[in-house]
Amino acid sequence: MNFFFDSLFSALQLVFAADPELMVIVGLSLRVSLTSTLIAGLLGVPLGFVIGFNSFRGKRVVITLLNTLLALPTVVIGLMVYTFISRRGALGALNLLYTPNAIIIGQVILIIPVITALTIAALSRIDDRYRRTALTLGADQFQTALVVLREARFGIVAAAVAAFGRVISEIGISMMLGGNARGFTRTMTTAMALEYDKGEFVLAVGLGIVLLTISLGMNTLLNYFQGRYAE
Amino acid sequence: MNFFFDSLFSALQLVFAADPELMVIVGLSLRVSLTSTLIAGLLGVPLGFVIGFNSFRGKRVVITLLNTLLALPTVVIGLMVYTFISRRGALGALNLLYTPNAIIIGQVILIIPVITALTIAALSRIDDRYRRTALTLGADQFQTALVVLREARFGIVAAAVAAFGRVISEIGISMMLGGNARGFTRTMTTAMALEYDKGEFVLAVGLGIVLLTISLGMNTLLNYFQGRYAE
Amino acid sequence: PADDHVLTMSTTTSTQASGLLDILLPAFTEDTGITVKVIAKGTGAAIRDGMDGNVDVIFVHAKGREEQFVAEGYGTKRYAIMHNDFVILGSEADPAGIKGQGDAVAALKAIAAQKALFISRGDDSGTHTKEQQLWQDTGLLLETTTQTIVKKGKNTDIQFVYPGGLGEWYMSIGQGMGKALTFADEKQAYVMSDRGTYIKYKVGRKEGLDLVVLCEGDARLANPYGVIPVNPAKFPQVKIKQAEAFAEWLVSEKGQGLIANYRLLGQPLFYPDAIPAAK
Amino acid sequence: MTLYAARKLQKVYDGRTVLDLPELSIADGGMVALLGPNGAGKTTLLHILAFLLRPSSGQLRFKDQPVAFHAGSLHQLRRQVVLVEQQPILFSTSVAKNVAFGLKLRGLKRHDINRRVDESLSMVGMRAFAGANGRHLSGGETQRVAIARAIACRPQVILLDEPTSNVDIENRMAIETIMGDIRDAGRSSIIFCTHDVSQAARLTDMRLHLAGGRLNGADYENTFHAAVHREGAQCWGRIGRRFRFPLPSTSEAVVRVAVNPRLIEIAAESPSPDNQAYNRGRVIRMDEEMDGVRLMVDVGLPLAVILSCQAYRAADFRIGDTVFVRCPSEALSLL
Amino acid sequence: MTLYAARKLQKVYDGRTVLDLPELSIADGGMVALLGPNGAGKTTLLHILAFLLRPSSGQLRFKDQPVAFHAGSLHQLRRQVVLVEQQPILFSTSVAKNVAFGLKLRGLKRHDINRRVDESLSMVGMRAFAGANGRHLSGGETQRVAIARAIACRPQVILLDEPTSNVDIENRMAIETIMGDIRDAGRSSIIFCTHDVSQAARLTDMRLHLAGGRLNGADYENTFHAAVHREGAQCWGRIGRRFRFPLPSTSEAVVRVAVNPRLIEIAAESPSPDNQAYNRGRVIRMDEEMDGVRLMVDVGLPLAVILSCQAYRAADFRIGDTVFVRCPSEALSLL
Ligand SMILES: Nc1ncnc2c1ncn2[C@@H]1O[C@H](COP(=O)(O)OP(=O)(O)OP(=O)(O)O)[C@@H](O)[C@H]1O
Ligand SMILES: Nc1ncnc2c1ncn2[C@@H]1O[C@H](COP(=O)(O)OP(=O)(O)OP(=O)(O)O)[C@@H](O)[C@H]1O
Ligand SMILES: [Mg+2]
Ligand SMILES: [Mg+2]
Repeated sequence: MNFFFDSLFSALQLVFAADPELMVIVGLSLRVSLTSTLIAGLLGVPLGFVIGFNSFRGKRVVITLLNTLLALPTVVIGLMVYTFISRRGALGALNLLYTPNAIIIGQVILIIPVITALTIAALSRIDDRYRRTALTLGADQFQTALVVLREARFGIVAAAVAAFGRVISEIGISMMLGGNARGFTRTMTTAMALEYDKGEFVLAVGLGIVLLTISLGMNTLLNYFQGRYAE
Repeated sequence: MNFFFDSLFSALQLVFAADPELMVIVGLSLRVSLTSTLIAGLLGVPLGFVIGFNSFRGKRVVITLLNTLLALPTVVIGLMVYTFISRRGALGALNLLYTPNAIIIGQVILIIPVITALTIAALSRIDDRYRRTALTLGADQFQTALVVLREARFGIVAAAVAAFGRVISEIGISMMLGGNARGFTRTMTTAMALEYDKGEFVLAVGLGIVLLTISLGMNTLLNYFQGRYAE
Repeated sequence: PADDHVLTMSTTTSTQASGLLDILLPAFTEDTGITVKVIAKGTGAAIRDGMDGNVDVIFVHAKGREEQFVAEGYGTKRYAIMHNDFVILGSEADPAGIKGQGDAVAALKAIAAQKALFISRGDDSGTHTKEQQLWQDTGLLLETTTQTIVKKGKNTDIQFVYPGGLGEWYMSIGQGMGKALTFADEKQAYVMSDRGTYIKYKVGRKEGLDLVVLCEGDARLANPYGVIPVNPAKFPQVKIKQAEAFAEWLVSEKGQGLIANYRLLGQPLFYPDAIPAAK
Repeated sequence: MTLYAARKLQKVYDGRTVLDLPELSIADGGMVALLGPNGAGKTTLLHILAFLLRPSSGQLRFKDQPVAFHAGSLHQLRRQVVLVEQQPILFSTSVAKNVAFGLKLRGLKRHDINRRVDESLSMVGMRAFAGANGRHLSGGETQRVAIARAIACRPQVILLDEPTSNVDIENRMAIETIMGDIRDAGRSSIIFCTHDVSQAARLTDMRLHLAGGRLNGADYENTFHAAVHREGAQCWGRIGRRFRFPLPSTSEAVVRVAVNPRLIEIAAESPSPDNQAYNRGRVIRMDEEMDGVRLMVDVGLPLAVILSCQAYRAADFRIGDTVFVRCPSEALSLL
Repeated sequence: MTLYAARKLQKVYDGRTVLDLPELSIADGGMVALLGPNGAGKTTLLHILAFLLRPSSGQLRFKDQPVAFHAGSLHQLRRQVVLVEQQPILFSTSVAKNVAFGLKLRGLKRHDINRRVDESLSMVGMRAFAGANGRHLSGGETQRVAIARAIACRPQVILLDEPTSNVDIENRMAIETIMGDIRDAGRSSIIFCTHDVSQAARLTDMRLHLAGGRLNGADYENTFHAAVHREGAQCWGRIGRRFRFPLPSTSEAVVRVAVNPRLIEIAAESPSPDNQAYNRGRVIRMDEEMDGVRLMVDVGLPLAVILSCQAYRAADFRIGDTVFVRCPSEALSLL
């Protein structure tokens, strides 16, 4: 318990000191995780729609593969991306390794299966009459998808929130592809890992509390907008 | 690409050699992840039901908090559990640290929010008539929950699959609470992290491919049983 | 900072975790205007980063492998920067009775004879490499496991050497120094550590460690650190000028002085090698 | 014994009171029809009577015991009452398993379950579908299976929400017969909603008319919106395009009126051709009622007029006849 | 112009052919009723006509153009046809937004949208609910809003699947009026399903009778399951508890028969009291039909008998009269 309070007070101190380095780290974490979630959402939700909406041979195989990809370890993603974007890799010339963009690439790969699989699950229980009704009222495929999306919003937002939670708390990819370079690619989690490496457990958990607070803030905002939207 | 094929062949060799050490690691990984998923499911699904089924003041706050907990970093969980079960902690006498059970404890904490939040999302679109119909036909609360669970099974299985994917590919907690002790608490992921640290990237990805294969096997089995059950 | 004022360096976690870089780098930036982007990871992965051309310079402690790195043309030259030393730690109870033992090999033999719990990092790091050497020097019967993997289409063996008793009294945990210390502390076991990390964990933090130094001072326990600029002949984009500037600066009076004066709670962590007398 | 007794029962949604019953009492062992326009609160009331919805305020007694809606004891009460929803839903499994559901919960033996499932499905003509998936049935098939599922439980009270709305003619008859048999056997009390007035008249002796959440004596059948206009001192109401009747003075532009079908005057010829209160119409339908005959008169909209048997025999109206109808003020209730 | 022309249209689910139309043709500009027992395939057919369901085989032509069910071009066709489902669903937003949905898609101006939404909601008497949440409406309210949502689009074809099944009496009339107005104005063709034979008779001149997925000339109204038994050489069918009629020889134990209501013989007195082919019944209802009067005769189950105007005038049956009915073999079709 002591340990927890120590961490809590460290977190408060960090926040109240408005430590400029902390601000940079928090900013980067947020920017990277939000971008990854956004990109993965823009890719994964439509993908989920295409798979969920259509019946085709091998649909169950595709879903099984997606479920398998949910177990894609960060080390594998990190290394695969690494081999592509490292100097010797196919995309070496782009100089992506150890930049925030590299983290984003890795994280997008990490959560696309999450968002896609959960989108399919969210769609599975949306009454087919919504789709039919939209179509008969004159909606095209895309507009129909929007209608169904609206009805499935709770599930899809849950998917996005889960994906965001996954990336903002993720360490492996940020470490391997970002490199935890101070001032460049240090994120909340890599900073935590570093403090943990140094044995500064209190500070590590303190940073964790700051991270959870930020996540709480994001979710409260989201809840607020969902509430307004639902009206 | 070369790198990928190297890894693939290494994976094949590892599997065909039936390397006894690898077998132990795979066995441990599966045992730990399945146990965590099972325990978290037994806790998280009912919890999701209680929250999703009832309307009470502060329900949205509870859901927001759950969503926040989706961003609980493994380092924080690892350290919090560590302070409880380490030699100096409250539960030090139980000698849990650096055992598979310690990993399970941490992983359960990691995925309870995932399972709970996704269960709530899965329930949100189950027609309330299922609940009412079960009740009016004479089901008690628990039997009613089972009926709804049956209708929501796709979503809840998706939650469990996502949770399983999360824990079997998770590194932080396994490393911190398990300790990656060779022959005791080394799991697929901690082994991969180690090979990565050593710079043996091929072996790391090779192990990752083995892990994905196992996950594929699990999901195929699941798909098979779901298919039989749906009949 | 403009692109050619940024130098990318991969290093082992120990240099970063010890806090030394937090002293050195700001001073270097002030002197030269060059910012150093630090990528800290395990020794193997750090060297690997250099071999893949992802960084401009590496800063590690695994002398044999560093020399091989230069010999294979990946690096231009090894700059000997500093050293600290390894110590063998254990609980106050010291079941193997090695307290005050000046001979590291003898200490390990005693531990093995007692089958007293020993924590090995087992991660192919500089420390682990050193530990394996010492075990070899004991002349005890060592065991080897071999894994065959495919590299560049060819089978390659990976070997792992350890004294008998793996899992009985010898624990190989495949983690960094700090974690090995925590592990040993938890199990009240013996462990070999670099002095810097030990001091940092023992006195630098509130949680502390219940481990004490039992064996130190053996010449075989020295732990040298080197800096190697990556060879621009292999990777033309390497910022060789800046990398050399960094290496030169580290072996300069200024850099060596900072290293010599870096103390944690009054204890020196590193000893400069280029100018041993630096102040 | 009174089956249900309610006092000051209200259900409020978002500030709107959709059900408001100061007093309600339903006797045991009978068959009661619940009539009323859309949104009258029929479904809401049935849900409360099935203990599935908690009233916003007020008291409900079931068999002389107060119902505690917040307590866990509801389960015992629910075992005695089964509701068939207006749009029933089947569990996504086979039809037979749907019907067996309530029986399994009641601990019946496998053998008895199979027998009752067969029996109930046969009654609604769905035995051939026993193995079909409940989710793929047509609207009427679903409704019939849902009824079978409810009666299989043999509860003390069966609540049916528009049970034949999607059912075909043959099976509508079959279901009415089942309901009649259950009533006659005294096995269960039945309370059902319907918009089919003649069905209600055929089957029941007690009919409750709900409108706007309240019980009223006014007859649901002739409930209309009427446009109000004024000619000199007299207020007139107009329903549809041409049906008009004198109204008590009102300041509203549109009123809701119920016209008691038993108090409407009907004659083969207009007593005085200039009397604007007489509306010309045609007899388009005649129905047998419990104690008389219901004429449906097309006066631009169908107006129900109920005649006693004697009056019907005396007047001798035929389908297609031209008639004149007048709504005297005692036939009108403003809602 | 033919609106729809189908050839060999089939829909098969799990090996069961639920719709099987060798030939179907529906003219433009009219109003067609689709009748038939539960599971006849009415909904299935409407879904195909709305281009929402792909037939398993066969061809459909819409306005003389073949419909390519696999192509993306369906969107253009769907713009011309709107379906109101049997159990309609509203999007979980306000009622007004539900009705505006199709209008927005059609690119109407905000102002026009508001006007049409108001107008359509008023027609079905749901204007007061414009701001209400579509998910919280009662059954009949939902159905009415769904109808408003469809007619607001002013499509060329309106398909209505049992549009008044849950609607109250007043609004059922209103909706029938709307349908009639649309037909009269020639704006849209209407095809609707119903189990209300008199509604179909009132509104339409073309009625399609589906049974078991097939179109048949037989009248849906008198379609029954009959138990077969044999007395000497003669086969008899029995419907319900007591209605009997001679049957052509058959080996089945139960047959499905349709009895043509225009060919049933009805008389005030039994020609010969011993003739078992005459069944005693009571006249319980009379309805005006397009070209005659429909009597509903209770012979243990309600049997529809249609008389021409002259026959009706001549026979002078009254409600409650005892009558004798006989089904001659030409009135029977075995299904
Ligand atoms: N959850 C809810 N929230 C808000 N209003 C509701 C809710 N449920 C029902 N209502 C309103 O309460 C009123 C009564 O609804 P109810 O379903 O009881 O009507 P009903 O008499 O069954 O009508 P119908 O004949 O159309 O089935 C309706 O106007 C409906 O809009
Ligand atoms: N998806 C499906 N899978 C299997 N069978 C189906 C499916 N949809 C409909 N059916 C079957 O096809 C038959 C025709 O269904 P349809 O809904 O067209 O009947 P309907 O004429 O509209 O009946 P109702 O009057 O009850 O609405 C029914 O027996 C139904 O069980
Ligand atoms: Mg209702
Ligand atoms: Mg239908």
